[in-house]
Order: sequence, then C-alpha cells, then structure tokens
Amino acid sequence: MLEVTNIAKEFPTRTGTTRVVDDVTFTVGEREFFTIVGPSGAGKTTVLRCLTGLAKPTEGTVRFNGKKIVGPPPEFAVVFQDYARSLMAWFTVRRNVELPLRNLGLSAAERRERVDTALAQVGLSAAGSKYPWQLSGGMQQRVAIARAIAYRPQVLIMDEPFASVDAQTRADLEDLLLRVRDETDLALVFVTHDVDEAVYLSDRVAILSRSPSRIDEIVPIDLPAQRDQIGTKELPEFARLRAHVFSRIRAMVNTEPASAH
Amino acid sequence: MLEVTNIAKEFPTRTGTTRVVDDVTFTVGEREFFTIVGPSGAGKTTVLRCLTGLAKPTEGTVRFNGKKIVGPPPEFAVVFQDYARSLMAWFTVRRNVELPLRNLGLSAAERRERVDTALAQVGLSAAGSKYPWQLSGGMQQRVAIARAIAYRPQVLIMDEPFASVDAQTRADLEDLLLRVRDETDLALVFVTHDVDEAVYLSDRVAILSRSPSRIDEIVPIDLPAQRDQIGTKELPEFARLRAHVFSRIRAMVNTEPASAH
Amino acid sequence: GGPELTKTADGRTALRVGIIPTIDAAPLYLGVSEGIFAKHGLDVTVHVADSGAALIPATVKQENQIGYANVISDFQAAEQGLDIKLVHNCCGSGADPAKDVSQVLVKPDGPIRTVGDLAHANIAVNSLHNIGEVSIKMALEKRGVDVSGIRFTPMPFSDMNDALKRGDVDAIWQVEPNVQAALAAGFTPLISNFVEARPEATLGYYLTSGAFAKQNPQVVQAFSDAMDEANRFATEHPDKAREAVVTNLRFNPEIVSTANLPTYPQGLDRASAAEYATYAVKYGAIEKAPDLDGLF
Amino acid sequence: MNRRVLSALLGVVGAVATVAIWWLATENSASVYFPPLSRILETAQEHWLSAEGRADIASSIGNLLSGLVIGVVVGIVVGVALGQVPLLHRALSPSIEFVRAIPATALLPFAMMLFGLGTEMKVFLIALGCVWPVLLNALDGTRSLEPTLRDTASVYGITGVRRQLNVVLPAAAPRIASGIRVAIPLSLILTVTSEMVGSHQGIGFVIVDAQNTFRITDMWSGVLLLGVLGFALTWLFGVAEKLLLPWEKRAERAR
Amino acid sequence: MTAVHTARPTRPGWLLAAGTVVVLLVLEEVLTRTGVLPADYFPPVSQIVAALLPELAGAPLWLQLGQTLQGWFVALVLATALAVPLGLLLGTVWWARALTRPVVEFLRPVPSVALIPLVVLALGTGKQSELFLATFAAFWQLLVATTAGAGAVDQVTAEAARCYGLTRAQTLRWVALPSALPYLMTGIRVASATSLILVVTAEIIIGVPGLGAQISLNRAGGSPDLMYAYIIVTGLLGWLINTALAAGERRVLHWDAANRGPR
Ligand SMILES: Nc1ncnc2c1ncn2[C@@H]1O[C@H](COP(=O)(O)OP(=O)(O)OP(=O)(O)O)[C@@H](O)[C@H]1O
Ligand SMILES: Nc1ncnc2c1ncn2[C@@H]1O[C@H](COP(=O)(O)OP(=O)(O)OP(=O)(O)O)[C@@H](O)[C@H]1O
Ligand SMILES: [Mg+2]
Ligand SMILES: [Mg+2]
Repeated sequence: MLEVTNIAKEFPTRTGTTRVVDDVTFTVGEREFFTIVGPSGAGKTTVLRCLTGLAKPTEGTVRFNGKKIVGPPPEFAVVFQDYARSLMAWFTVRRNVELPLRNLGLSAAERRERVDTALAQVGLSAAGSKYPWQLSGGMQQRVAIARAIAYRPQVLIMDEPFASVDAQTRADLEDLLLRVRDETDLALVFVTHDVDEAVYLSDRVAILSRSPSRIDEIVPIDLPAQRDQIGTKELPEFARLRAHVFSRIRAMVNTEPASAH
Repeated sequence: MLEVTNIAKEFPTRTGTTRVVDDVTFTVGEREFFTIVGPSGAGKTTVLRCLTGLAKPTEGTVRFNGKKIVGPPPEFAVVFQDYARSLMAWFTVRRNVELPLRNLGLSAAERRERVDTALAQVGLSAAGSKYPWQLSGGMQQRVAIARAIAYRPQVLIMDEPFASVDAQTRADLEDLLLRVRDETDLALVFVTHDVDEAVYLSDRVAILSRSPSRIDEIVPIDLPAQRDQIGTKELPEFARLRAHVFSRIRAMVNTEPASAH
Repeated sequence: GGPELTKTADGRTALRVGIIPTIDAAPLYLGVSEGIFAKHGLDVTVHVADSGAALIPATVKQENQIGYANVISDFQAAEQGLDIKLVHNCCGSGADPAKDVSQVLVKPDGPIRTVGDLAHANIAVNSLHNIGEVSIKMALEKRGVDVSGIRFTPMPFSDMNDALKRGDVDAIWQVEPNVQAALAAGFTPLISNFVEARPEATLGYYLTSGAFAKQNPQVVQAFSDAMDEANRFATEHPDKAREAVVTNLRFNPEIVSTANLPTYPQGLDRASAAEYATYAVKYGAIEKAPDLDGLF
Repeated sequence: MNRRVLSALLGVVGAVATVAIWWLATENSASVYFPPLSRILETAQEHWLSAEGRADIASSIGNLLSGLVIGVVVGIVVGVALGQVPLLHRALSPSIEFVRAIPATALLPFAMMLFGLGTEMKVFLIALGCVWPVLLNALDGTRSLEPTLRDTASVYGITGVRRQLNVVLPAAAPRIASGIRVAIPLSLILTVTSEMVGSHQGIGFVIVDAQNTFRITDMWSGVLLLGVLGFALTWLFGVAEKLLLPWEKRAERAR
Repeated sequence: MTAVHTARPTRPGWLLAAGTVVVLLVLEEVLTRTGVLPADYFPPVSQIVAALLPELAGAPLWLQLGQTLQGWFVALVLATALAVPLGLLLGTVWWARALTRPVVEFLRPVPSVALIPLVVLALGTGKQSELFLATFAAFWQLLVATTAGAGAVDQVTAEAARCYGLTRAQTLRWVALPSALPYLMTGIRVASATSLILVVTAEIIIGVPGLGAQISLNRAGGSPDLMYAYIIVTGLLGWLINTALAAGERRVLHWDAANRGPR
C-alpha cells in the first residue's frame, strides 16, 4: 500500500549539505499499525515529511498504491509534532476540525455530526467554541487528533501525538486509535518516544538509527490482535519486546558522540 | 521559600468569566523537587504562570522568600510547555542559550563556558551553531532546557520539559536534573504527565483536580534521597506510590463530563 | 469628435467654463448672475480648479468647453502641440501703475531696497518660466535693469509673505488680493510689473479646443459676445465684480474691498500677445515664437 | 533550475513584456499627453544623463535618503515604544491620526515655517510622510509579539535595550520590513512634492516644471526615472533585508 | 467570528487621549499668542475654532465633508477589493510574484500628482478622477501589505492545510487571508490616510467638490483661518476614520496575539 524505497534526505548548510536520512526502506500494508521509534533527532519527522509528500526525498521514492507521491494525497491525514502551530488561531476548535471536511462532499449535518463525534472521542465536547489559544497544550493536541480522525483518512500519520496528554487520557486515546483502525480499515504510521506505547499499539515497530539514519531493525509485534491496556501489557512477550526495543534505542543514544554523559 | 496561598484564576469569556483554577495552596521548600500532575487541561500551566508572576492570580498570593511576586523574579528560570515558540528563530542555539546570561555580569569566557557545559549536558554540543528551526522537536526542547540550566536559577520551573524526547534521553535528562539540583541547591517546580517520572524525581507530588482545579492531594514521596533509574523503580514503595498517583488521575479523567467514553 | 453639447429645456446651450480662483473670474460670475449668458443662449456653469495643470487637459478633452490660462501658459501649451484656440480676453492691466493688480514687494529693512537692487535678487513667483517671470523681466528691462542675474523661486502666493519675512527670498511677486495682505504686512512695493511691462495688455484668455471651435463656431461666437458684455458690465460695476468673487469664491471681503481690479478688456487682443511672445522667447519661457494665426 | 535564477528570469520576462506592450500601445500615439515610449526614452536619455540631469538626480537622492532614513528610524523607535506602552499609545494616537490625515501639500507651509526653504524642509516633509507606514507596522508588529516569547524575555530578565534589540525588533522585523517597502516609493513621491515649492533642482522640480509648461514627454521621462529609482531602491532594500533578517527566508524548511 | 474579549480602550484611556489633545491645543494657543509661532501663519486655535463654528452650522461644510468621505470610502473599498486577491495570489504563488515584481516596483513610486493632467484628460474633472488617483495610491500600499502577510503564513499551518487537501482557493481564503489579516489591517490604516490625502489633493488641484476645494478656495481668497479650519476638519475626519477602523480591527483580529487580552 505505502512503499518507502531507499529514501535519503539532505539539507543544505552553509558549507554544503548534511545528510539527515541516509537510507530508509519499509512498506506499510493495509490496516497495518506501523510505528517508528528512534532517538531524538534521528530523522523520524523527516521521514514522515517525505512520506506525506511535504518534503521531497533527495534520493529514493515513496509510493502509495503504486503511485509516486509528490504532494500530500487526499487519502492521508497528519497529526504534526508541532500541533500548536498546525491549528488555525483564527478559527474555533469546531471550525478547525470541520475545515478539512469541506472538500469531502458532505452535507452540513454530516459534517456537524463528524465533528461532534471526533470532539467527543478526544474528550473535548465542551471546548468546541473556544479558540485554540484558549486551550491547554494537551487540549490543543487533542484538537489536532480530532481533526485527523474526523477526516477519516485511509492513512493516518501521527508524529508523537500524545506527547502532551496525561497518562490516563493517553491510554484512552491509544485505545481510540485501535478502535478506529478496526472500524475504518485505516493504516497508521506512528512516531512515539514511549516504547510501551509503540509495542502496545503496533503490528510492526521500525527502529531508526541516529542521523544520518537507516532502519536499524523492524520488529514484528506478535501479540494477539485484540489489545488491552492491562492484559496485553502483562504478557511476557510484551515485556520481552519492550525490553528489546528499549535496549536498541539506548544503545544508539549512548553511542552518540555529543551525548549527555 | 515559595508559598502559594489560595490562588484562583479566572479568564474572561463572552458571557462573563470561567474559573480555571479554583483554590490552590502549597509551598515549595529549599532544594525541594515539587511536581504537579493532573489531567490534561487541569490548570497546571496556569498555576505555573501565576507562580512565576507571568499571570496575575485572580485571588490569592504567591510569595517568594516572603516577598509577593508581581513579575518574574530574576532567580527563576522557566522551561515552557510551548518550547518551540520560546526559542528565538533569529538566533543560533548558542545565542539562544547565552542571551539570558548577559544580565548576570559574566565575562564572555564564563558565558561561553556555561553555554558549552549546558549544551553538552543535554547532548547538543554539535548543534550550537544551528538555528532552532533546523532542529528536531526533541532537540528544540533540549535547547530550552539547556537555556534554563545555564542560567543557574534558584528556582527552576519546568512544564512538561521532556515531552518530546526519547525514553533514553529522557532518563538521562531526569538524572541530569537531580544532579544539578544536588550541585546548585536548586528548587524545582515540575509538571509532567509521566507518573513514573513524577514519582522517580520528586520529593512531593501534588495532584491537581480537573478544572476549576484544587489540590486533590499532595503525596510525599518517601523514597531514598539518592535515586537511580533501575534501583529506585524496583522498590515496592515506588510501585505503590506510582499506582496511587495513577489511580487518582484516572479517577479524575474518568469522571470528566466530556470524557472520551 | 468631442462630446455632444447639451441644451437646456428652454433651448440654451450648456457650457462648462473652467477657471482658477482669482479676481479675474469676476465677469464670468457676473455673466451668469446678471443673465448675460442666458441672453446669448448659453447656460454657463463655472468649474474652479487650483491650477492650469488640470484646466487645460479638461478643456482639450472638451469636458470644460471653455477654459482659462494666462498668455504665457497659452503659448507653452500651443508650443507643445495642444490643440487650443483663444476665444476672448479675460483680464489685463491698465495704464496706471498704482492700479496694477501685480506688484513686486520687498522687506523695508531687507537687502533689496531699490529697483536696481532687483538685478541680483531672488524673487518668489508662483510658477517658474511663466507670466510673473516674463513680466518682471520686461518691466525691469524697460527701467534699464540687467535681468540676467535674477533668480526666481517657485512657491504658492499664500506662502510668499512669510518666506519674505523669514528672508528665504529677497522679493516676492504678488497678485491681488494677496498684494493687499503683503502691503498690510508692511512690505514695500518696488515695481508694478504688469503695467510697467506693457500697459493695456491682455494677460489671460478664455480658450477652447481647436476641434470645439471648428465644430461650434456659433457657440464660441455667442460666448465671445457675452463676454464682451460681461467684461463691460464688470468694468462699469467694480463693486459688483468684487461682490461676485466674495459670494462665489468666498474671498475675504475686507481684503477684496481694497484690492485693485484688473481690466476686463473687450474682444481678443492680439497685439499685446505678440509683444509678450517676443519676450517669452527671449527669456526662455518658450523656444520659438508661437503661431499667433493658429492661436487666434 | 535554481529558484532564484528562475525568479530573476521571470522578472525580466515580466518587465520586457510590459515595456513591449507600452511601446506598441504608444508608438503611433499622436496624443500630447501619451507620447510614444521611444520618444520618452530619448528625452530621458538626453536630460537625465546630462550634467544638469545628474545634478538633479543627486540632489533628489540626497534628500530622499536622508528623509527616508530619518522616517524609518523615527518610525521604528516610536512604533516600538508605543507598542509596548499602551498608555502612551492611547494618549498620543488621536494626535497622530490627526496629523497623519493632513496632506503633505497642506503641511508645506508648516514645514517652511520651521525650516525655511532649504534642504531641511524637504527632508522634513519626506521623513514626515515615510514615518507613518513604518510606525504603524512597528507598532502593530510589537503589539502582536508572540506571547511565549514575551514571557521568555520576562522570565530571563531580558529587559531594556537588550530586550528591544534581541527580542522585540527581530520579532517585529517582518512587519517593519513591509512598512519600509511602503515607505520607499512614498519617499520618492514626497521628494516630488517637496520640490514643488522653493526649489530649482531635483527630479520633482523637473517633473512639476515640465507639467506646468506642458512638456509632457519630459514629465513622462521623470516618471520613468522615478519608477527605475523605486525599483532600484526596493531591490537594494531586499538585499539588505536578506542580510539583516537571514532567518526569515531560511526558516522555511528546505523541501 | 465574534469577539471573545477585546482590548477595548477603557474609560481612563479615552480621558487620557482627550487630555493629551487638549494639552496640545492649549500649547498651540499659548505659543501663537506669545508670538513663538507666527500668528498670521498659525492662527491661534481659538481663532480657527471661531472661524469654524459658523461653518459647522451651515449645510455646505457637511455637504463637502460628505463628498470627501464618499470619495475616501469608495477609493479604499476599490483598492482593497483589487489589492487583496492579487496580494494573496502574489504572496502564495512564487512565480506570479517573480513575474510581476519589477513592474509593481516600477509603478509604485509613480506620484499621483504627476498623473493629474493625464487623469483629467482621460477621466475628466469629476469624481472618477479623484477616485482613480486615490485608488491608485492606496492600491499599491495594500498590495504590499497583503503580499507580505500572505507570505508570512506559519509553515506548519500551511502544511496542515496541504495535508488535508484544501484547494488553492480554500487555502487562500481560510489560511492565507487570515494569516495576512494582521498585516492587511495595518495596511488598511496606512492606505486609509493615503486615500483621504489623495481625495483631498485631487479636490484641491482638480477642483472636485469636497473639503479640498474649500481649502484651496480659502487659501486663494485670503482667509487662512478658514483654510486651517478646513484642514482641521480633514484631520479630524482622519482621526475619526481611524478610530472606526481600529474598532473594526479589534473585532476582526480578536484572535491575534495583540488583542487576546490579559493572560
Ligand atoms: N531544515 C533543516 N535544516 C537542517 N537540518 C535539519 C532541518 N530539519 C531537520 N534537520 C535535522 O535533521 C535531523 C532529524 O530531524 P527530525 O526532526 O527528523 O528528527 P526526529 O527524529 O523527528 O526527532 P525528535 O524525536 O526530536 O522530533 C536533526 O538532526 C535536525 O537537526
Ligand atoms: N487565555 C485563556 N482563555 C480562556 N481559557 C483559558 C485560557 N488559557 C487557558 N484556559 C483554560 O484553562 C484551563 C487550564 O489550562 P492549562 O493550560 O493550565 O492546563 P494544563 O493543566 O497545563 O493542561 P495540559 O496538561 O494539557 O497542558 C483549560 O481548560 C483552558 O481551556
Ligand atoms: Mg520529530
Ligand atoms: Mg499545560
């Protein structure tokens, strides 16, 4: 469905270019929950930007259903890491969520219903008429999530979408994602720093090496399809996978030349 | 040292005012690591803003060393939740970290040394000459942390400062904070969504109720002063405290009227 | 081409006449108020603009069928190929220097005290290369003054008194009603440059576009006839002339009451135009002598 | 191809097309007021390249630059000050708006009274006209300073001049730059206005004198020169802006 | 979009503003009375007010005021209607900007005053000429403001719009336009004064009826008091217009950081 083939990304610098992503290849299948983890600054956001067509990879290609991606396909929705800036300060929360729906040929009532549902799903029913800058950080992030969900994309791309919400809300939102995936046959490409979350949610977890990044390993998560916050996390296999992923990331952070220690 | 007495905060709305913080009282002692947790939108950021004098509480007072706070005291440093917007796009990372030091009457060499140290501590030695917008989200957040640490404040106020960094870096930064506290007799007021982090780091954890918020409970963390990522987290007392805090937050999120379920 | 002329209900031809706000406009207003134009089958409305920069193109476009410009501006416009035709004398100077509408004045305690001193003066005029400059030089040459060293500085009439007071300029050229204000400010008149340049000269003309004159000879003739009458009426009733500018142009009545009036001559004076043309060429306001046959 | 090279090329294409249209539209024009472009260019070359013409240009440019610089500096300083002291803003804004609405031509007598007829008066008029777009943009830009940045400056004790130079000015810089872009052509227009009175030299003098004596081709050549100067000044400003505000353009992530 | 809370000037704000004006007026009066400012050039305020009062009672002043106001309004609306769509286009489409930049930069410094004879020839001495001159001058200022504003769209916001498949028109309307609004509103206030000034200038020079024609007449007629009275009416008009615009701006830009009120 989504094929990323040998992409590399360089940025211009004063003296030439820096290679930020060196060589990344993976595919995401239908209904797959694909997560990318890796140290801070590894190039996860950069890979996602190439994936959505927002950035042009210096080398390699990204294909969606066999077609090369050059700009964001209408089937995609994205939750940006910098969620606060992705919301429009001049629109209320409702309008922010509703805006992308305008092109889908929906009636006003359908749009209203979708917005209501999405806002309720992220726990923001009461905040619909507020402006983004009147919300807390976590609430803003949930607006961005609601916008993506209301859009009902085929591929949902999320860059650390739960970074600013509390643990309980986070767990609720995780389960929301899984439920939405099951209901709408969504594929997800997900970036997180929370290894538990990665293992809990995903079908496969790709570990990105430090920049210039390559895929260090793609870990298949062989946990029962039906996940559950308590049950799944108690499985020995969960602990094993979690420990494995964590140790890979730790290894990479600690070999970083300009490390904290 | 820092006394927060019965503060309340209201925001104007179309029809009147909303009370966001209802009644919050606590004190933070010298060298204390004080953490506030609570559901998303509880009012944690609002309390911090009142604490620093950036916002004026509608009711109540905040005193620092007995003196009422009206504007940010020079002894404070803050890491904002919206770290990306707190960096100056027109300065390099180095200049961003160095700028606050210019008021401290340090020599250029001392300033350089402090900047170098702080950048090394957060693992960004190599990024000093880049601009904030050339960095990943996690790197930007670490620049904001480096700026606060280089300033060597008496009170360090941090609003979810590790939300965007990977698990390993997060652990490193947590230990960095503890070390800095021990070395410079710092007091910390800290907001986090990560309950493990809250319990691991803190001397006391305040749990904020849903907005209009009150202090639900202040949990003293009776763990050995010398913390250690593996040892401390294996203590039964750690597990107990963690479970306790988590259950309080969960209770509050789940009674939220506009909840996710 | 040109736009069609409109007629009023009682068959009079509507005519818009452009003018600048000066006392020269008095007969025109009298022509309207005394019914002189009506008698000649014309329905005149007066359009006031601040400068010739807007009046001439409006006349060429035949938006104003008749316009006004001083004699030098007429030459300059014609020289640049604008298709204009003079229709009637508007106003002129008499023969008595004391009654001239135009004076060159100096500060009593300033550097310039005599007419001879003007040879090296910096004189304020409203517009360079125009009638002020030409007539002052004509007048001074007739008094035997060398005019090659004079400098002229352009500024609005209303600003001149203060410029002289401050010493920005050595002398100012004023026309009525500003002459009265200048005299009231205590300035000394040195020459009456219009009368001294050429007594009994026509200084400004009503004009129209060549195309209009060709298409509507009767209208032009009717306007000319009416102006003969209006000018005569204004000459005979100076008080009414003064009143006309006070009511129509809102001139300050006190100042107007003491101001000298220009002459309002009959017909179309070609002789004085010829003399001005000679000097205009000599002083560089135009390059070569105008084709007076084409203009008149 | 490189975006910048392509941009420049497109600009040339646009300019050439415009000149071609102008040329073709007027080549056979008999109207005194709309002379053929070829004639205007000839006249322009004759006058502006002569010693006299060069002196006109030099004198105008001198006044223009002085006035523009004064206007920009005063505009920035006052705008930034008013933007941060609401009380001052409220106290002065009616007076400011009043003066702003008065045409430069109506202010000429005032300028003459203050400065006489010399260069100072012209510089004053130009500065007075240029100050407004810069002032208003600096004011509004300062007022909408990103709240988190404002908080950051307060928390770290970045105050006084340091705050102005390191936080407020860079943050308001894009707005200020847009104000300066408006001020540049305004300074040219006001140069013309200021030379209508009491002057014997300058581009404006030539234009007004040509207009008064119906030498419309000369007038067009002056207008042409103003256009060229406006383009040159804006281009120079663009270069300066890139040097002074490097983060602004580069902040757009390279794609 | 309704304002949630706007930083409306408070009562002391108004008093302060009025107080400053009064102080300045009294200062002028004292300076002219004591001869520091030349009185025949700068008539004392009291004298100007004395000249103005009878005018206020008569219909002509209000008629002229209406004429000028109408010219200002129509020109500003025309300029906005033309400049905003074009500015949004130029601000968001780089090649359109590149193509037109030299021409735009060339046309912007063309002084309206120099255009007057040409405009009179083409459009006559009526309201159209006044409107053309004022629109011409205001247009460029608005174009620059809108172009700069549309170019200042936050990059993440723009990318979000792209990802959610907003069409070009939708992006212009819902992303570029609101982002440009803070710039545009400043631009409108700059252009509003420009428009008023050119309307008045056209009235002075071409003789289109309005306040400018009165300034010109009173200057020619030797009544400086009345001339200043009309200049003052013009200034007051500018101030009033701006006050109205500022109030409108606070409503339109209530979400902008400048108007969010206390935090
Ligand atoms: N515009 C740019 N110019 C130069 N370098 C850039 C630019 N954008 C990103 N980089 C670099 O690319 C690297 C990867 O950045 P990216 O944002 O993809 O990291 P990330 O994996 O998302 O990190 P995080 O988890 O901290 O968000 C970083 O080292 C960053 O400095
Ligand atoms: N300017 C404002 N106007 C109106 N309401 C506001 C404003 N700022 C914050 N609020 C409200 O105050 C409440 C608390 O916000 P705050 O940012 O303090 O929450 P928080 O505890 O920091 O949440 P998070 O963990 O999501 O960051 C929220 O419900 C928010 O909507
Ligand atoms: Mg990232
Ligand atoms: Mg918060």
